[in-house]
Amino acid sequence: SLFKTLLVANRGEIALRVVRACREMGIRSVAVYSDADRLAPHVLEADEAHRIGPPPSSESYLRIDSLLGAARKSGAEAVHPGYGFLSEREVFARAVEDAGLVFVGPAPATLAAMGDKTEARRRMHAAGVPIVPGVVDALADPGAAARAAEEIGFPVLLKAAAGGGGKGMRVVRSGSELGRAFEAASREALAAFGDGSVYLERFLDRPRHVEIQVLGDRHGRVLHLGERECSIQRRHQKLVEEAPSPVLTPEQREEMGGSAVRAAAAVDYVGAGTVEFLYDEARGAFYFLEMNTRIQVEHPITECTTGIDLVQWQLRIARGEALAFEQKDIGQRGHAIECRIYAEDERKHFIPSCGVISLLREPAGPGVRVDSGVYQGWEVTSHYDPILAKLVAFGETREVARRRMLRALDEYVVQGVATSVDLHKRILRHPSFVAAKVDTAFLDEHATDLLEPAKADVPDLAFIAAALAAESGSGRGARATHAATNDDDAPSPWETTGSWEIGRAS
Amino acid sequence: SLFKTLLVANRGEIALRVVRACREMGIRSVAVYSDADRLAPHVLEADEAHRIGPPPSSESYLRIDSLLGAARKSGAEAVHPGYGFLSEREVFARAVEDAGLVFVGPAPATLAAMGDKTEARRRMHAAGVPIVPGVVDALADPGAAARAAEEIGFPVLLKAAAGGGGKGMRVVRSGSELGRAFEAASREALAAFGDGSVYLERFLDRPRHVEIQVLGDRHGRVLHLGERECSIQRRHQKLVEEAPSPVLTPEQREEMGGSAVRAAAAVDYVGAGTVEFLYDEARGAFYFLEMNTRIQVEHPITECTTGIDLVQWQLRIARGEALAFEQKDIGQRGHAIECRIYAEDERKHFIPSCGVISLLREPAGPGVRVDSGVYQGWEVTSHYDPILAKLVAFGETREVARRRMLRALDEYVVQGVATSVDLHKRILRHPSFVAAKVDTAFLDEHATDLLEPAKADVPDLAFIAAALAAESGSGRGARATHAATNDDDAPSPWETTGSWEIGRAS
Amino acid sequence: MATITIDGVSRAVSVARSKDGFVVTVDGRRYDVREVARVAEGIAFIVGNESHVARVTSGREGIELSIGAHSYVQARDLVDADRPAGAAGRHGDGRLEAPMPGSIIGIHVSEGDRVRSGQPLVVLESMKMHNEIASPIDGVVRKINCRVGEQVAFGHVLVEIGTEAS
Amino acid sequence: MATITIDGVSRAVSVARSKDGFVVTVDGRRYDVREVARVAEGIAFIVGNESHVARVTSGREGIELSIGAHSYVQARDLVDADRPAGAAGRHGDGRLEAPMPGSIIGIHVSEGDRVRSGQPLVVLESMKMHNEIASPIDGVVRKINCRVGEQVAFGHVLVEIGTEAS
Repeated sequence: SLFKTLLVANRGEIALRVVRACREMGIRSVAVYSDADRLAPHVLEADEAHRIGPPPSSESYLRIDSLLGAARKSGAEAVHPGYGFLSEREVFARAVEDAGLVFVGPAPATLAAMGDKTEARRRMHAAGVPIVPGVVDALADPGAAARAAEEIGFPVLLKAAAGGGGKGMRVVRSGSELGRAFEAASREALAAFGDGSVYLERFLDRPRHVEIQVLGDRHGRVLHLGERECSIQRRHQKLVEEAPSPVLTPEQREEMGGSAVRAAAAVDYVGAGTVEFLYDEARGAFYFLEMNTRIQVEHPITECTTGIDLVQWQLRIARGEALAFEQKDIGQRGHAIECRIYAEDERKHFIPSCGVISLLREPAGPGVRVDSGVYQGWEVTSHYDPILAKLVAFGETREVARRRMLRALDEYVVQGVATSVDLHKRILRHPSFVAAKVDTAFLDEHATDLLEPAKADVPDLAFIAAALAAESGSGRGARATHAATNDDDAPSPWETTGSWEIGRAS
Repeated sequence: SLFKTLLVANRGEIALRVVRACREMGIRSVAVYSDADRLAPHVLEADEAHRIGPPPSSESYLRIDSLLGAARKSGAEAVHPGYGFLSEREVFARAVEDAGLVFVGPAPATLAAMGDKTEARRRMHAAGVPIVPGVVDALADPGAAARAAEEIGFPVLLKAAAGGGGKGMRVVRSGSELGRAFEAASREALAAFGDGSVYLERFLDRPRHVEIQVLGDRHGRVLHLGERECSIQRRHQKLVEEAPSPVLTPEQREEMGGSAVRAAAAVDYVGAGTVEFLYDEARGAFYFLEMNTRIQVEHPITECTTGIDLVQWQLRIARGEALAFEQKDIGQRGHAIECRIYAEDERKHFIPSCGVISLLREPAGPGVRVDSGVYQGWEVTSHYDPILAKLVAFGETREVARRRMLRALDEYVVQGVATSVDLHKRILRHPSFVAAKVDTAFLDEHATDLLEPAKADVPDLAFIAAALAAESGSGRGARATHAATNDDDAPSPWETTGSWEIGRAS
Repeated sequence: MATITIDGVSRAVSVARSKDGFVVTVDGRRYDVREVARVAEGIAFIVGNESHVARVTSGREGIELSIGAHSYVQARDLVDADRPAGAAGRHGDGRLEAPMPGSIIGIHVSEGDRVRSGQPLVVLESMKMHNEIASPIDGVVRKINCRVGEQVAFGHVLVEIGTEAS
Repeated sequence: MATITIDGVSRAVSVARSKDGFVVTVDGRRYDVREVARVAEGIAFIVGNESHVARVTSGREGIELSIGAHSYVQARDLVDADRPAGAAGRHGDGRLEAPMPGSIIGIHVSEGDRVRSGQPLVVLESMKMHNEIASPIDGVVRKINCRVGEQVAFGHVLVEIGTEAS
């Protein structure tokens, strides 16, 4: 289907990303918007725009009927789901196809298979993709647990068969602890879930999060585009990603890539997807975590290192095109880092920061890419994910990319809302990050350095600037807070210099 | 010399480019400025800034004494000359070195050798670099001319030995024309220069301009980074460049690269330089034109295709670092196109357009790089080159890059000065550009299409927008040009809707 | 109803309110416009279902109008059916008044300068737009009542211009 | 001489003119400042030979000040040795006046709303800055004299606030 009009069932930077890809491919783009997003960048840049409801997602971006209504009105022949919202929902993909439209993503059956995490684990195991070693059936007694633990190797994690959320879980580091832990976990599970059954699997202590990008076309070919390391997270939300991973050997990369291709092929994967692994650095082993069956937030770093445009390929694959390259043609060159710029305050437990962006200056220049979803004057509301933009820096080596990212972060100026820009600077300057010693516990381990930095002294420069701003009438400080000169008879410097003309002050 | 402070003896986008490289490498940057540039981006972004004189270049950016004075005051240990201004002047490089500072560029002797075009041609010939075939000595008579022409091959160009500027020049396409042309050229040369001597060389009819980027370190290694095609020019000023050239075969690329390396090695080249060739597509032959002994305006497209940062390597080489890669490690990947965004009006013979940039919206997103030297509110003056920014688009293929460039040009909005944005759109959409049929006569050949496009009808949309703008009070249109509604009793739509709040108009 | 001239093409244009937006007519052709709202440096609106952003500033040759990727220049002097053209800011008596409150960011003339009708004399920044305020008459600059950096109110007399005879 | 508080740190600051620029003192430390000029959204200046750009807008927690890559929040209420703090725009009588000419871009309250001293009521855009204008007193909104999109002059009474008793 050489569709000519595509509806983007999303908002923010990813919707703008898709709109740009459409423009580059000669496809007419249709944006949808809630009442909070009438003036959002993706709406302003799209060729066509349709309102789909009030601000809450449940009444707009999650409303399949409204989205399909907009598709019908606009004559869209295809739908791109972006990430989040309905992107991995089988029911949406099916509704799109039932309406006679092309869903830009894998088949509904693939979404269903990967959406059910137990089912996914079973299928991946069957396909020869490594999963975290463990027993599936409940353990009869401490003795059975001991035998299983010996086989798997310590440390192990005891888990309630019926439960979740940490209840009935125990990390066990040696055989001598196992008996007591088994009893405790079982008791806790019984109390919490009415079922004392427990099972165990290998405990991964501070794994790294490494994921493989895959692309599958409608002609049966699945390829991988190398890995991304996304270990730096807070509450399971990624903050900083990089490609390639600084720790994988070429052999591990090939092995992991092969596993990802097997995983995708096992579910007849079509489109762009990501197979997430936990990587146990000490053992050099990796285990399937889950598969994200849509474009990933951090896809740009793979685009930078491989030179392949993932969103354009999503659209091409949806149009029936075959992948134009083979596995041997794909290589990673250089190094790319992404910082997700969130509107949130890390010093206040990462609460989202809402308000009008009163000033915005985004970085640019060599080796810097900004995928932004906001502009100066835009109001950040609490309705949606607080991501403002993705900042990517790439260069010949990890160190070149890291320093470039710091340069770019220094150029980033946002006023009106709190952002993660300063946190990112601290992360990128941290000795453990410099040494690539990162794992999923990075932020917790270095919380003191990163989240509660020693209060820097305020330099005199800040007072000089504040005084000049007050005198010159810049900002509110202008009149409400007049800093008088100490000689009332002397004219204000601003009057006597004829200043504020561009040029020299004299 | 691990210099820690560097003075940038330039302005505009290239000065900002160097300042950013310094920041990424931990080098303190010192900007210089004329009175017209006190608030230029390179000055605002540098760590330190020194005034060097009034606006005219001859009193500021070309004043070696002022530049060295600023270097002394700032404690700079090195000087980057950028491009243009003093960048290729032996006397400047020598003065910098005499002052005990590092000149970021080749040795004064190299600048001297390549600066003298006759000397350069002689040395290149000696080094085995192809030069345009011809005789050097004056021809005795038409018979000698005929023998030489037969050897070289028609068409040939007869040139006055004593002259220049087109006087005494004749293109001769066959032996039968030669006798009469010889007499005419000789007569004209005698009248113009008092010397009727003529010589001849092969006439290149509409050659392509292809150049090779080279890097040489202080340890005797010279490498090339592939070619750029810069055929689209107006009055010998490049407008659009791309890498790689769409017509070179891998063998030609290797051959041309080898020649460039020989050319650079012959003058002990250190730093980043460019060997320019004229490429005769019909013959598949190329000839040395000249060498630019500094960073080139269009260096970003090579950075995009090779992944190597040329400005950082200039600084590294100047610091004594050895190149970290070998020829076999360097490859071009994908395709990059650069459009030079000039403040000029192509419909008025490319006159520079001066004024305040009242509105500026620069493109961004995947595969787009903007090296800008201006900002909204900046005043473009007639003192310097009218380049506002360089816009680069890169992608997997030439066609992906071309379409991406058009997308980016569509995002570019500049008000207050005329720009080349629309001309670039016409060039990139032109069937000959799409087919990569470009040569140095491109702009002249397609002048009608490109410079005097058929006046498009003004769509009703423009009138709708103008009417809404006038009613809403946007811009001057607001009050000076009130477009009344046709019912004076009805309230203005803007009053009744409580409009201009962000949200829905009802 | 007013006549608007853009890139040399003139059209009769009207704007009226409708149930869910506005109706704009261009030489009698009717367009339903929805969701009109001001954004940074311009106006967003939807015609039919097409989403547009127009950005507007005052330039030397007229009002510069960019709609998406397309640029136009609108003639500054509109013919308004109901009022004389270019009323505000251009009094025949030679007093140049601020057509809106704003900040003076440029003054192109000095007292004593000879100026021509239509020549831009002062640049006034208002609502992020730079507005060139032009002389209403041929004459000589008698007095400049503003300076760069000054905030001026609507109607403030910026420049007084005398005729040669005065 | 005034006391400026930034990120909780207070300093006595003075500004005076010098031969080739200004002299600023911070707790008695003297700085020569040259080449002060306004640029888009801020001020450029040179201290010693260091080139700086400061960008300033009014935020919820105070005046947001970015100098190059560093950000600070300046307390809105300065202690001025010569005048009572926060004079303009905050009359004790409950009249909220526009502290500068500009365009109203937001109104946070309705008539009848109960408001507290310091609560932002109106957003005024002026010179590309968004300025939150806060209530001078605790009280009840009696009257709103502006609307979004309106251009207001210096001193325009934006909102009238009555005390609970009135």
